[in-house]
Amino acid sequence: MSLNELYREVILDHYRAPRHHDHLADPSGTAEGKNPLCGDEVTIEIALDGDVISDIGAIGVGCSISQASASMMSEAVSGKSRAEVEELVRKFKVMMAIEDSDEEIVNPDRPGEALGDLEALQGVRKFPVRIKCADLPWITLQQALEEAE
Amino acid sequence: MSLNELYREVILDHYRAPRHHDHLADPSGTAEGKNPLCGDEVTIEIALDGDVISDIGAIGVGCSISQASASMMSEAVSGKSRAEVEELVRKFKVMMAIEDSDEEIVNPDRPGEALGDLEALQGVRKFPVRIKCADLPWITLQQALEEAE
Amino acid sequence: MTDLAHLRSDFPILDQKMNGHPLVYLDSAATSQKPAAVIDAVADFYRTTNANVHRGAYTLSNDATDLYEGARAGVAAFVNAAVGEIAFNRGTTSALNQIAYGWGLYNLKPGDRILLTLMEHHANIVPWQLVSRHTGAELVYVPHTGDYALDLDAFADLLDERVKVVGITAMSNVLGTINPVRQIADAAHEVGALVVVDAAQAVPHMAVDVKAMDADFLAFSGHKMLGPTGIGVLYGKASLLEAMEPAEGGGEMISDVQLESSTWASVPHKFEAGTPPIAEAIGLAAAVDYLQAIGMDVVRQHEVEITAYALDALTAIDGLTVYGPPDTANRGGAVSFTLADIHPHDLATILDQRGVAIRAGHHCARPLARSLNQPATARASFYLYNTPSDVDALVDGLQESREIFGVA
Amino acid sequence: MTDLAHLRSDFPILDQKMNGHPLVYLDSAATSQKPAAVIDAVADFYRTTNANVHRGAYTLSNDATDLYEGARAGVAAFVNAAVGEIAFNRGTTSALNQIAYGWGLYNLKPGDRILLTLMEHHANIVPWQLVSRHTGAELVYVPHTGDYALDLDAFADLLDERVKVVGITAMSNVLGTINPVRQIADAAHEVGALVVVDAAQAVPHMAVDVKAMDADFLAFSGHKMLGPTGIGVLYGKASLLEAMEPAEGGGEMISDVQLESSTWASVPHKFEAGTPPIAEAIGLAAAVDYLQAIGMDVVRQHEVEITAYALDALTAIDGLTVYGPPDTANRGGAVSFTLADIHPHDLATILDQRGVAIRAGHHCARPLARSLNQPATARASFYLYNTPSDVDALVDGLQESREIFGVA
Ligand SMILES: Cc1ncc(COP(=O)(O)O)c(C=O)c1O
Ligand SMILES: Cc1ncc(COP(=O)(O)O)c(C=O)c1O
Repeated sequence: MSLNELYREVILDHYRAPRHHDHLADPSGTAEGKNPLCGDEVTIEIALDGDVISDIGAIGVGCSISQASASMMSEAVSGKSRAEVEELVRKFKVMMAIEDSDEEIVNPDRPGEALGDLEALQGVRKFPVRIKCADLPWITLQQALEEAE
Repeated sequence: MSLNELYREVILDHYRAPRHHDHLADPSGTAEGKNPLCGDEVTIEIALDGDVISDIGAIGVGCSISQASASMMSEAVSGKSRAEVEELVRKFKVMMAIEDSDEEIVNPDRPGEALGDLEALQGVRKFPVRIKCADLPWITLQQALEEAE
Repeated sequence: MTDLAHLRSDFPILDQKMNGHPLVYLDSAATSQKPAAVIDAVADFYRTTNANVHRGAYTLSNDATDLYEGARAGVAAFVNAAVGEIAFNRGTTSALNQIAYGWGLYNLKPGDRILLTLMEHHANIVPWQLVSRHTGAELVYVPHTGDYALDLDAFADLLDERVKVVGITAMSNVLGTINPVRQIADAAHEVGALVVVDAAQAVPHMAVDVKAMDADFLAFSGHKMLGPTGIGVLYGKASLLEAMEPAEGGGEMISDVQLESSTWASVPHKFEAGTPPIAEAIGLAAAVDYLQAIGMDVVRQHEVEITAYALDALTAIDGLTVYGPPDTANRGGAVSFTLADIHPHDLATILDQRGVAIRAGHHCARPLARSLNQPATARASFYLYNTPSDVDALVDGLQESREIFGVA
Repeated sequence: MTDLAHLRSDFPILDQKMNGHPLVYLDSAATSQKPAAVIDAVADFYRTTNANVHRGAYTLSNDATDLYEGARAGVAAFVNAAVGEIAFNRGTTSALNQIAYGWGLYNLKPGDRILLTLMEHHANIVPWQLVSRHTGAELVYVPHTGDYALDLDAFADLLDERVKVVGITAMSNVLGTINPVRQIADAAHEVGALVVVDAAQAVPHMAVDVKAMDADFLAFSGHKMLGPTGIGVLYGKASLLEAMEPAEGGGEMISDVQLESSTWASVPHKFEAGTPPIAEAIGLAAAVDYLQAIGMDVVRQHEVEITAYALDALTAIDGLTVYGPPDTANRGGAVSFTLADIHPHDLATILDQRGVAIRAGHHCARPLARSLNQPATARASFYLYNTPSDVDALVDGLQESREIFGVA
């Protein structure tokens, strides 16, 4: 469990300069997520064009992991369809060991292999206390999508 | 700690045939004592002639020790003055190891030596669980005397 | 007879002399003894993993939280509840007060009725009295029959739309009576009443399934089921817990605290204000594991057999009266009795001199004691570590009592 | 420096590696570690003397009752209370709820005010919010000054005849601030208000004398003062306890139970419904003995010194801000801080990798966190087993955090 694995440069970069950190003018769906025990908060706003996420706002306060996860997620889901996002969420949760996977999608040495930049978050998997930080924006995104239905 | 010391014949006799087990017509003082944990109950009624207990009623339900103690007490205090009763109560409590005694009044082998028939209760001293049973009527008597003031 | 005597050595306390005789512990209905596995689970937690739960951002606290939440999962499975339906607290009494204050205070009003049974323990009476003072709801009691069963006809008569809640003990701590909780629940639900089950005696001694019972709320204590003191369990149906207000406020049960008001954490945390009994929950989980390794059916079977043996031996004593159902199919292992005119306290003292521990008194059920016309009874109660020779020691002591008191 | 390092070996948990480093436990404000004397007192009770209290008519129960009541006497003496003024319960939270429901529910009405401080723990806020919902009484808060002391001018302004109760923490679990409770009490009593003291942090760390404080009610927890989880203490002045209604109802707290209503046992038993946390009370008494053998003045002196050492070292770190009084005379050993823009959770994780356990968050005091404009802070808190090298390990970890996060 090395701290370098957790605090990758890309994570710190997203923490310092979060992407899509603005409110949308007219969101199709909004959800607020919060972790009452550590105080992390994330608001996710999405604009849908058909069933594609055409724009997203990811605003919050909290630790580097929750905020970087929100920022990286906002980039990863922009322009994706609901189905693609669902697949991404699933892969993310498998990477974080939040969900088990039946299929052979996971390379045990690189559980985030299929996730592009998001792979940087795979180090969190080794820090059980922090997994819920990384997960918070994703749960919130799912709620925002539900709300937009 | 022999049970024979506890259940002396005189105690069982008082239990089976309690003395002064009747209510008074016109008591000067009345008090009800109860031990909520074991359910023992005693009512003490006294009639005072000047400061002498001219008549007493000791009515109750409960274990042999509480009821025999009430019955024996009723005999011991009849016709006694307040001061004499107070002295008796004190001696009783010393015998039962409820109160310490400064004086050398106590013969360690016979702590109840000075108490006449009441000495039969000294076996209770060895059964800490039961001391409060023996004490109940005496506390109640003190309350009845206070009420009569 | 189902022989569990080999388990006795798991209970360190049993290996002692009491007043010169081997200790014969017959007061498990008041509190049970603890196997080494439970004592060690508590001590090991303090020695290796102690930290506050749900709060820390460090490994030790995370480990403590895992153990604590693992205990919740174990206890939930034991009574067939979902994990979120189980909240830890101080004991049955505390859990029943939580229901009275959290549900009752907000939902009862004048004209409403709280239907209890005359065989309830004070823990399922007094909280309702307190809440009735605040709400104006009225208390009504179901009597029992001559053979110590709940009077189901009287229950049917008393049950109407005014009844908002039915409080019932699954197993009486005095009579031993096992009540038909499912049948009561079905009837209560028909008039829209909730059912609050006091399972303090049932959970330790028989398999309890909250779903099969269809209990709305259910409470039990750790210390009566081989677990530590200071821990109890509140079960509530998820939908009820979610709708219900917490009784106690404080840390860990909130989502947010503003100056004027607060919002609550999700269930079951909403019902666990402040630092919970952490080591105690872990100890209780060890007790559950211990009981499950034996099997609750075996525990019950052993108790049926030893109770039958005791009932036979006791009723053979001249002048002895048992208060409780004679048929072991309908009863647990708490056997209350009187012997001629010897006061129960005197029986207890005489038995104590022989190392036999029984209880004497009203057993925290004065309304029942009054209905029996017995302000005090003696009670022997059994658990898995008791053997037929314990019963023999009891009977011998009762015979001596007869001699001392000269009972013909 | 007052050296208590020789005591470390009394605490089995400290002798372990955490993430490859010796465990440095700096979260005693959340819960303390336990000396072997306490762990053994609990285990020994279960091994030798376990029985229910106040009920049995046999030697074992009598012995258990003596230990339990002896624990009460020990705890009472520790805070200079009379034995009858001490009731055991689950913890500070539970004790404060007992006061809110037992005293507040019966004595507050619309127009009345409950005066709290902005630095209260949720345990001394949320119960009053719940009771204010039932009674219509209003909550008002005293702010703190720029140097983290209670704002006594604001307090004086807010205190008038409408105030019926003042809730105040004797020592803040976030700021460390020690409040002038006696002064507050004198002023409160002048307008006829009662004072409820949250002593969860004070009793473990300094000599507390309820008489000298003139507290009307006072609450503390066993687990923060070397004792077991699952046990807390409610102190109340005898006259108040006697006049007060019990919050919880059940067995052992009654004098008689009739069908409609009940009468209560004498104090303090009136406030101990059901089976109490027996082993926990006995464990707490062992903790009190342990602390008294050291001497609370020595405990406090050691903490003043180690806190001074920590404050010096922490404030020397670039970008680090401490929230709390700088002068150790006015504060305890809870030190909250932030470091540049590194989130406290990240600090906690980095420290955890070095075996250093600190807490991060709102510390169950959100109104305070909001007033500080810091939704989360990091907190290191000390107790008698901490040494200067523990502080050094903390500082090293914070320096590494600065490097990882590239803080200039
Ligand atoms: C100041 C203060 N009050 C109250 C509490 C609550 O104590 P407990 O969680 O033991 O009930 C705490 C500890 O968390 C505290 O620090
Ligand atoms: C049937 C019943 N209900 C409730 C209780 C109260 O349990 P506790 O004292 O653990 O709160 C008891 C035990 O005394 C009991 O036997």
